[in-house]
Amino acid sequence: QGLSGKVVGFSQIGSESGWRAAETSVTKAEAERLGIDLKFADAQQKQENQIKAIRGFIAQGVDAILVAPVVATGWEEVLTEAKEASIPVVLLDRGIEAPEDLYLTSVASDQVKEGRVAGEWLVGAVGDKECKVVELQGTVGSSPAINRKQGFEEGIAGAANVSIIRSQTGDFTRSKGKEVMEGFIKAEGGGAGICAVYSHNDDMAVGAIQAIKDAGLKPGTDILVVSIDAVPDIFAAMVAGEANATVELTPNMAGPAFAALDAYLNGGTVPEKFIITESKLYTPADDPQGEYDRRKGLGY
Amino acid sequence: MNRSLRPLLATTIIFVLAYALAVSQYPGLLSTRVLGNFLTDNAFLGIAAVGMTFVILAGGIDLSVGAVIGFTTVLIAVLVMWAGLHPLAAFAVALVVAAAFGATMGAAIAYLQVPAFIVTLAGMFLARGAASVISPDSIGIKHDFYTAVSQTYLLLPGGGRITVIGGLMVAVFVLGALLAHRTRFGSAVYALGGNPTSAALMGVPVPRTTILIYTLSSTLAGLAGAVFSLYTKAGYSLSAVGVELDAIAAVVIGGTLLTGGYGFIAGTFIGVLLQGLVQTYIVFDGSLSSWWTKIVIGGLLFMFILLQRLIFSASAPSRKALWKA
Amino acid sequence: MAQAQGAQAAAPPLLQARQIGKIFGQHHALDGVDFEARAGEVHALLGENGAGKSTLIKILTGALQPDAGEVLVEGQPVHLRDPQQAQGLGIGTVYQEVNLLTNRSVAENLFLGRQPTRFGLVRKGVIERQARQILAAYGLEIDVRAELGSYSVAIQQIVAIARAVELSGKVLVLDEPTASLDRVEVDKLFDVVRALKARGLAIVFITHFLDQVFALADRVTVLRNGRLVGTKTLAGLSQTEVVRMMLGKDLSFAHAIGGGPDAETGPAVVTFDGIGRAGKVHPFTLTLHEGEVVGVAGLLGSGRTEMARLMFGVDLADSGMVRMGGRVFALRSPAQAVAAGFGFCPEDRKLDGIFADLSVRENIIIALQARLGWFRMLTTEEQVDIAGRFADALDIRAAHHDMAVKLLSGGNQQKVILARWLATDPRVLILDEPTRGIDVGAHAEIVRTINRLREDGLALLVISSELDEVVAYSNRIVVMRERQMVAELRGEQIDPATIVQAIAGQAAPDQTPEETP
Amino acid sequence: MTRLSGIFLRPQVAALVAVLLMNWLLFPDFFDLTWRDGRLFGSLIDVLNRGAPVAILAIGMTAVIATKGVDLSVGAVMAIAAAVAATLVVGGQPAIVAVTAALAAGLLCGLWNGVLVTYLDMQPIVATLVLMVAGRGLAQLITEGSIVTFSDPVLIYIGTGAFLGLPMPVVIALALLLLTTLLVRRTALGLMIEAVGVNKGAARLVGIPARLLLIGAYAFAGFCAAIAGIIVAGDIRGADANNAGLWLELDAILAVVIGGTSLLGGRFSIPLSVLGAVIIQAMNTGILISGLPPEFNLMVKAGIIILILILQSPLAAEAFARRMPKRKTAPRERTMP
Ligand SMILES: Nc1ncnc2c1ncn2[C@@H]1O[C@H](COP(=O)(O)OP(=O)(O)OP(=O)(O)O)[C@@H](O)[C@H]1O
Ligand SMILES: Nc1ncnc2c1ncn2[C@@H]1O[C@H](COP(=O)(O)OP(=O)(O)OP(=O)(O)O)[C@@H](O)[C@H]1O
Ligand SMILES: [Mg+2]
Ligand SMILES: [Mg+2]
Repeated sequence: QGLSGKVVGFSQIGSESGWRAAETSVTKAEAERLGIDLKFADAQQKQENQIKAIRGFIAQGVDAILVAPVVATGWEEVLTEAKEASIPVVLLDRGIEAPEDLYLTSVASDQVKEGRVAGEWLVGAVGDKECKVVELQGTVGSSPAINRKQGFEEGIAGAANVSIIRSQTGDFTRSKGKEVMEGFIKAEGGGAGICAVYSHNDDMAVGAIQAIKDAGLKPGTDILVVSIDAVPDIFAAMVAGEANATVELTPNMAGPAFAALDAYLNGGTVPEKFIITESKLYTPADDPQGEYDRRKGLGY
Repeated sequence: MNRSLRPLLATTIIFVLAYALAVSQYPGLLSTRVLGNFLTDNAFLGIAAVGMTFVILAGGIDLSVGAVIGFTTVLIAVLVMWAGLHPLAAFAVALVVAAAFGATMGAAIAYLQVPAFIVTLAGMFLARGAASVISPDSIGIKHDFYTAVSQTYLLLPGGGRITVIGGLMVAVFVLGALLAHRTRFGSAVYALGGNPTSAALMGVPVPRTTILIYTLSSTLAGLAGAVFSLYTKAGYSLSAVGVELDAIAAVVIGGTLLTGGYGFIAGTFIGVLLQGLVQTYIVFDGSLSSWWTKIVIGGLLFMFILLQRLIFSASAPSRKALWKA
Repeated sequence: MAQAQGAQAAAPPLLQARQIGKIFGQHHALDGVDFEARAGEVHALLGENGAGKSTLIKILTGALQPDAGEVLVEGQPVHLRDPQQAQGLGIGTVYQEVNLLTNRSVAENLFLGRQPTRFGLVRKGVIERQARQILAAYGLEIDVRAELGSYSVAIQQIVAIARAVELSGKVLVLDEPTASLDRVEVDKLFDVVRALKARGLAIVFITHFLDQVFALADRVTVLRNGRLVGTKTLAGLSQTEVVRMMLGKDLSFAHAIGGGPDAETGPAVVTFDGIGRAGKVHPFTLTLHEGEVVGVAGLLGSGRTEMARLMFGVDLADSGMVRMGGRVFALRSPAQAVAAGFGFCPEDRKLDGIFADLSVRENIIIALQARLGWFRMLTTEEQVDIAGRFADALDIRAAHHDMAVKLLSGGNQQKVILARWLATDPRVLILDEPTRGIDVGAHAEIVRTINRLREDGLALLVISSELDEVVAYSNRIVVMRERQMVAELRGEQIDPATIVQAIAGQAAPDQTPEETP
Repeated sequence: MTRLSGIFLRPQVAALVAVLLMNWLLFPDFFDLTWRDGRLFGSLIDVLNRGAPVAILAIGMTAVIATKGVDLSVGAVMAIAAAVAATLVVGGQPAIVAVTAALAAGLLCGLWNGVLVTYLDMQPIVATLVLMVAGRGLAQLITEGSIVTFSDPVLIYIGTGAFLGLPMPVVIALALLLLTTLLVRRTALGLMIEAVGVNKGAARLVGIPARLLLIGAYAFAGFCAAIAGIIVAGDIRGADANNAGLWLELDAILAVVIGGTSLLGGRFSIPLSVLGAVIIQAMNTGILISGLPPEFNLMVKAGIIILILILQSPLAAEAFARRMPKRKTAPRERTMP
């Protein structure tokens, strides 16, 4: 009878971005479809709130727990408690540093790979032309920022003609992305020296595209734009020819998670430890208008 | 009854009422497990809030505590994992660093006469920045001492646990209450919050007390950082963001006047518990969207303060006229 | 007193100032001042408002650092960094304006900084017991655990004195300690001071009440404009001579406050009809006439201030109406009162009166500006003109009118508040203790001003604890007792003796107050 | 005359000059201005443009701080205003309706704060903390957590357009600065606000409508926040309820303090607060173009703030006065901030 009637607690990080909101709404929709009683707790970006939430779920005796961990460390103790209470835990969208037996499975993307895919696309796109890249980092210290930076650097490591000349944080937001890009363009002689911008998420890329336009340049042509997440607005930009590539981070982490839980709770099947979602590359060749329409309703 | 005790009473009544209401809705909230979690989960907040209470009692404010907590966790993680120090030694180093940091801020406030709000805001940037310079990435701490601490607890009937850090928080509150209410330093703190000019004329060493207050606050924030690192077994530059606001809210809900001079350490304790209750209640409810969570937290904060004011003014002081000629 | 002096001539003074200079901005607040206080003497420090008395005291007790000169304790030069150090040397001080902590208990105020401890913990029981004992000596039986702020200014003043006395092993410094005290308390204070003197302490005493000086002091030192005029033994000195030292001239009308005026008063301006507030003031009815001064007498805490606050709409009356020029209305706010042509000098200058950080000029024009409304702003020229006019009229001593009012001496601040209301050209002026802390010259000046205002046709209500003064200008006197208007005296009845009787409630005055429901 | 020349001796001006020079050292083209497509371009213009929202917030914040209050909610109010404007235009309303509604929302938020502070007698920090927490939730409620993107030309013009060669945000900030400065200095409003800030009780006693002014100050701060919110939304062509104005209240308070207005209320200067906002933005831009790794951003910012504060502290003022003995400043009484 599937997961119908089961109580599942979901500790979400917060609602800091459109992507996060989409993940939340997809998870809620999935739960509703499966007849799950989903207990949702927003941690307002704080790990301590997530730990409190998990403890709260344990105290309520839920059947399973989903956690989108805000940071990789610090979960051992509370997950041990969950384990002692025989509540399976599934991690969403990032991994953690903890013994693997503390959670059932982790449904996540490979953030380093996302960066690498972006980097490799850029290397391919510029061929052997000299290409100076500016990078818009995510929030300093956040794991996607660290991993996507690392991945991208790996991706361009082989190409001596591609190099990062400037890197600043845009805090994953549109307005900071725009502001930082503005600064980059000024600092690099009006943008003439910049061949591409790599942004750790689409929101900052959308901001950067506006900055490029304001400076009288053509995003997508004068300056290539590559970013990660695949939110609707970046596809809108692709339709307009202003963005060149994005790597998908699917908001549907809950689908595989619920499937794994179903198999485990109803059949005792222990799922794979790491369910890696696909890091699919989208370019203007991939029907951006269709992708835009498909995603628009997901709560981004 | 002493008139200054009234806000404390008001807060206590509100907490009891709120808890009873919450339990009537979710009986699961009434368990030693939940109560034990209140202590453990809010230990770092409570410890930092004790320091904040002193600062606010003296009419100041300390916006740097969250950042100092974050910095301390990173420092401890680095000392333990990279330098191979024993955690206790690392704690000692961290406390000394935090104390020096607080003393510097206090000195700037006392001698440069820059408002505390701004000095500690700069302190917040500095501590947060220093943490991310040391290591932007989170560092897991693996050490026998950490494991041992997390496995030490007092089991309550019903499965609840009084953990080391939960106990530590209670101890800090008790010591803090003694310090505030029963020592000369405590009197000086209240004096500063009441009227700094009078305090100075009455012989309170204002600069020294100011420095000590911020030293105490930062040291306790450092201790809260140590507790946080025990709690999460990690050091992370972005941990405990915004804790200063939670601490201020706890202090104010606890009946301490932000303008200084009035309040109790015990009130802050209840303020912390009340905030923990709100969090737990929201988790038990489990139906609030991200935005409603924020609205409800804000709304409850408003309600608590409003209720407290109402109870407080309902028993408003009648001026005593006992002058016998 | 003579015998005390002979004995000490040899020993160095307990507290001494040599060639003290203090400059604020360009203003020489003190210039080459010598001062000494010997064991077993009460040394009065006199001078006009702004003469530099408080500044000298602050320097002597470490609250301010001198720009020149030195302070000596028992003949040894000391550098006093802060009041704490002075306290440690046995110098106890009551500064002008009560400087205690209203948020702490009476007991704690008495013992702050020197609480007895055990294992580092303050012994509250001991403190409270001792506090009760200490205050009993002043005839004060109050709950010492209650907040100091819950008591009247008078009680706070006594606590401040008691604290200073406890702290003073050698020297007790009192800067206008009697400003808000009644005769009874003043007598008690004097008993205490005499006892201390007998124990060989040196007492420095500042006041503007010359009779108190003559009752208590052995020597006087007079300052004028920051300079030393001289130090003299009081014995053989006359009041006129002291006043001449202070002012540099004779007081022309020689403190000549005779009986009250008996001029006919004009038509009624305003009637407070059955105004009252439960728990504060019993309903009372009072009519003020043009060209009339109504004095209000009563003991401390008899409800005079609260009556005035009701009359100005500061506190809301829960009964009664105001009748004015055919209109009947309830006062809802001071703004309304100001619009109706009232003015009000509050009793607590520091708390309710002064805008400490604003300039003297702004402090003077602010009430007028409020009355004109925000849109019609007084130009700078107008402001300068108005401030100048009223500052001159009241002889406000300020280096310039753009300086922050908090930098003025206490008496001058009081005058600024008075000037503020005169500038609004009010019809009804309510003055609550307008002469508190004001020097003799200015005192006479204010009494004259009150008389002149009356002649100009204003209706005035003046609350004052100084009976001589009330008698000097009142056409009528109402007496308050226990928050109730108990008597109304006029004509022949206006003399101190009758008033004292009415206050004490002994002989029932033949004239009852206007009926109160 | 003396006032005018006095302005140039202010530590704020010195600080701004120092920060700008530093930027110039980091980036020699910093002062270059070019004219293109009917508007000015250059880093200096960027500084003004990016600084405009905080400057506008600072204008409102100055009024609140002058009354001895503080408003922590302005960042959240920005998000609310942005959300209201964006959802309305996306819903098909004309821009004028959207802008009016957004401004009204800001005003309403400010009124709410004002009522809490005056009638419920709550302390400003907590009273506005309520809206700081709940307000962002409200904004997200309006947008349902997503970034509401729009293409309304009027809103976009407000955020990115140019008028007389200057970016619209700069024009709006300047206009607001001019209007409010005139309003408070050409009427008695300024003096009354200062009186309320210095001594609320006494202000009431002299007949100043203290409560009205207090509520007015908070309402004005809310209004300013709404303007800033609309600008920010117009700038990125979307309302980002999650991030619009996040932590900007701290920048605004900082700007006011750098501008020399005391957090204890009383004397205030709106132009200097705006100058403070420009200093902060110049500093941010400097960090951006410095090429330093972003890990150092906060430390650099802290360092510069500390430097400015030391420059402005009474201690430095005394030292300065001793150097220029013409007009000595009186030593302040020691008070705890
Ligand atoms: N901090 C200060 N800055 C500038 N001027 C000051 C300051 N303190 C005092 N003054 C000035 O010094 C002079 C002496 O003031 P002081 O308070 O000593 O007078 P006083 O003799 O005590 O007067 P009163 O009888 O009114 O109390 C006054 O003119 C006053 O304005
Ligand atoms: N500042 C104060 N703090 C506490 N109680 C006060 C204060 N002022 C007045 N009271 C109390 O209110 C009552 C009426 O006092 P009120 O001040 O009206 O009397 P008053 O006759 O004006 O005396 P005073 O000369 O002291 O002002 C008294 O019981 C008094 O104790
Ligand atoms: Mg004096
Ligand atoms: Mg009185």
